[in-house]
Amino acid sequence: MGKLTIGCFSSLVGSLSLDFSVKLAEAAVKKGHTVDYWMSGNATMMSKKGQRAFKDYSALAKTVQELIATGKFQITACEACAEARGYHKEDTIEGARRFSMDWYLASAFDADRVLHIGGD
Amino acid sequence: MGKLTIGCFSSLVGSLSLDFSVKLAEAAVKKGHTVDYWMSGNATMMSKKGQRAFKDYSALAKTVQELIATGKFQITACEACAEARGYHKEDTIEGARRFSMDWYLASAFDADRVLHIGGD
Amino acid sequence: MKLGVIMSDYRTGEDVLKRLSAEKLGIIFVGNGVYHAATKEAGKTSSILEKTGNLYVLTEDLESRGFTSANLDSRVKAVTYSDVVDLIFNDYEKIVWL
Amino acid sequence: MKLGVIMSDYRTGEDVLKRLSAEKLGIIFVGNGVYHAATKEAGKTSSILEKTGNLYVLTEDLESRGFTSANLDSRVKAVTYSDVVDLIFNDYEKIVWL
Amino acid sequence: MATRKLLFVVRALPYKTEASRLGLTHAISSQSVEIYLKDGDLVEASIAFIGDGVMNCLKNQQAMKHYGLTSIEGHMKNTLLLDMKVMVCKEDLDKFGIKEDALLMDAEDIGGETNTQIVPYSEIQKEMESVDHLLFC
Amino acid sequence: MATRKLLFVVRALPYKTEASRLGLTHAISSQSVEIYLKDGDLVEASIAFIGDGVMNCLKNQQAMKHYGLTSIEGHMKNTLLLDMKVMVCKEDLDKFGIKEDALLMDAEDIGGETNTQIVPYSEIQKEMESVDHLLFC
Repeated sequence: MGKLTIGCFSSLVGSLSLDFSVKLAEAAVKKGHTVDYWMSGNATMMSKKGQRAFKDYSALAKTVQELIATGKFQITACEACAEARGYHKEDTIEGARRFSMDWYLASAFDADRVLHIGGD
Repeated sequence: MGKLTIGCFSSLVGSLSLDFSVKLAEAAVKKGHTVDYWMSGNATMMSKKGQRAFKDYSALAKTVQELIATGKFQITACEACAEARGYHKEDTIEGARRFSMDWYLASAFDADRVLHIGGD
Repeated sequence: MKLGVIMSDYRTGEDVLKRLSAEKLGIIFVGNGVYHAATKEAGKTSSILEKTGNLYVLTEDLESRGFTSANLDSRVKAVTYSDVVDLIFNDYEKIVWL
Repeated sequence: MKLGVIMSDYRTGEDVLKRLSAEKLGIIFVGNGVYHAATKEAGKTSSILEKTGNLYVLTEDLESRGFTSANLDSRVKAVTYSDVVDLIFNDYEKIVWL
Repeated sequence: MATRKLLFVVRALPYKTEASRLGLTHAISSQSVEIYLKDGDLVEASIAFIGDGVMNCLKNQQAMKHYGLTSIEGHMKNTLLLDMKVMVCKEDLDKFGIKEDALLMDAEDIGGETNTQIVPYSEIQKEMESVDHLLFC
Repeated sequence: MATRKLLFVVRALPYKTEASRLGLTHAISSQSVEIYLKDGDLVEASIAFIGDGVMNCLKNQQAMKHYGLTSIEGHMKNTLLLDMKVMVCKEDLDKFGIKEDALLMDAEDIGGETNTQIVPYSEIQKEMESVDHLLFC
């Protein structure tokens, strides 16, 4: 079993890139791999507590919570990116953490694979 | 003097499309025009209270507040788009309102010009 | 119609822009659209510059990207936000963002 | 190197992809990248399909856009999220998102 | 008493951004705009799909099945149900080799009476000229 | 004791998205990554600009003056100050007709000793092969 580090940087709520990365993480965890997930840039939108599930938007919060519960999935938001968007510590979904960018690079250190979704 | 309705739909915090639309509104108001500004999709990020100003991010909140104070600028966020992102009524910056999408189309009714920044 | 197109990108939108037709057409390059006005590829200028004689570029966006008016194609006029407001209200009836 | 490219877009990234070279190269079409695998323009298939023999498309994204495997170019193999995980861990050492 | 006409021109591929989805939902909201206007005043929205935007019109989009997400097709159906004018550019369909039977052409199954219109670009151009405002997405 | 090498490959134009900005700031954060690692373990990041990405390297970017926004140039300077390897693809510069004097080539004014390297694509390809992970942005 391996470790996959995913960095999602600028995917939109409303696009399916963020969905892709979460579903990929889910599939990897199901197979017994561990996944570190880094939210940076606009992807920190996923860390915001209290997102209402509409059918017109993908609702990823539930999947993320279930993944956290497996113990094989760590999710961390870039603290500065979150603050810049007005997401403070108390706004963060349960189980998600906030660190500076070096957390992501440290996670890459012992990752078997890194998927950096850097632009779109 | 005319009325300009701007609809900003999916611009990113961190891109300069949102900045463009706010600076254009500012220039229009300075010339005596009135501006209605509609935030939809990811542009509702601009309506979030408590955004911390970093030099790496454009900080538009101050400009928006000054524009509201002129009385020639109305700014409204799409309520569903905001809720989907976890921005509730109490999260909204002062002076900004929240309505359903028909507000935007009603604003277009008596606008002299409409600038719809619909995709990027 | 008098149509003002605000061109905000460099790699997309060209196919749509090329087909637009208007009695009077103006193109205002903003954001990453400024590359159409300030760069060449393999010695060739952007074919968009042949679409109309009314070409403008937003100075603020040009300079933010490290260009000056010295880099501009001679057919393109540098304008400010204030000028863009006037173009929108005085020169064009409909405005499109690409 | 063994390089897996996840191609997520239809209108950008092709210039970068074309120059990548690898001992073993695989391309997985996801998101709007699936149009490379499922459509033609003016009768021509995407030239990306000639880049390698290891071509995959994510079934979920193909079907979300109204296509089925009947629309697929015969060179492209439909895979699931679970298959993509295996491709990432077993077939390629480095993974790139375009 | 006046009517203002808006044309939403969808040029973006579906799903990667919200552009086409939001274009359609905003066009649909023209149906409830009277609450803000004087009696007899109206906003009329029509929709044209051009370029890559024609991909939004394919039927059998399985976004709900795979992502729990309303498909663009679903929104398009609603526009037809509300008798909005929906045009798709013929030349672009031809370019992609898309035949009419691959497109969402009607909303009959939910009681709609209006059909999608496949039209040459020149008709979309005429529509652009006739409306008051253009909203490209 | 091990070193893991990451290569950030910047292919996006600056400003429209945060891709290049975040690529650079994340690369820079490799300098403080040891706090998470065992003694002697290291993460080494290098940066290559290819395709449209070379536009990030132009000097005299006035984003701060016009938008109150740190320029990409400023971040690039920081990478040079920290002695990170910064490569720019020569063929792409040639394609756009960009000469060396238009580029941010050093961070001497803030005490940096490393220079930007203009290299053929083949060298960037070699770097891609030699590192542990590739991060395209």
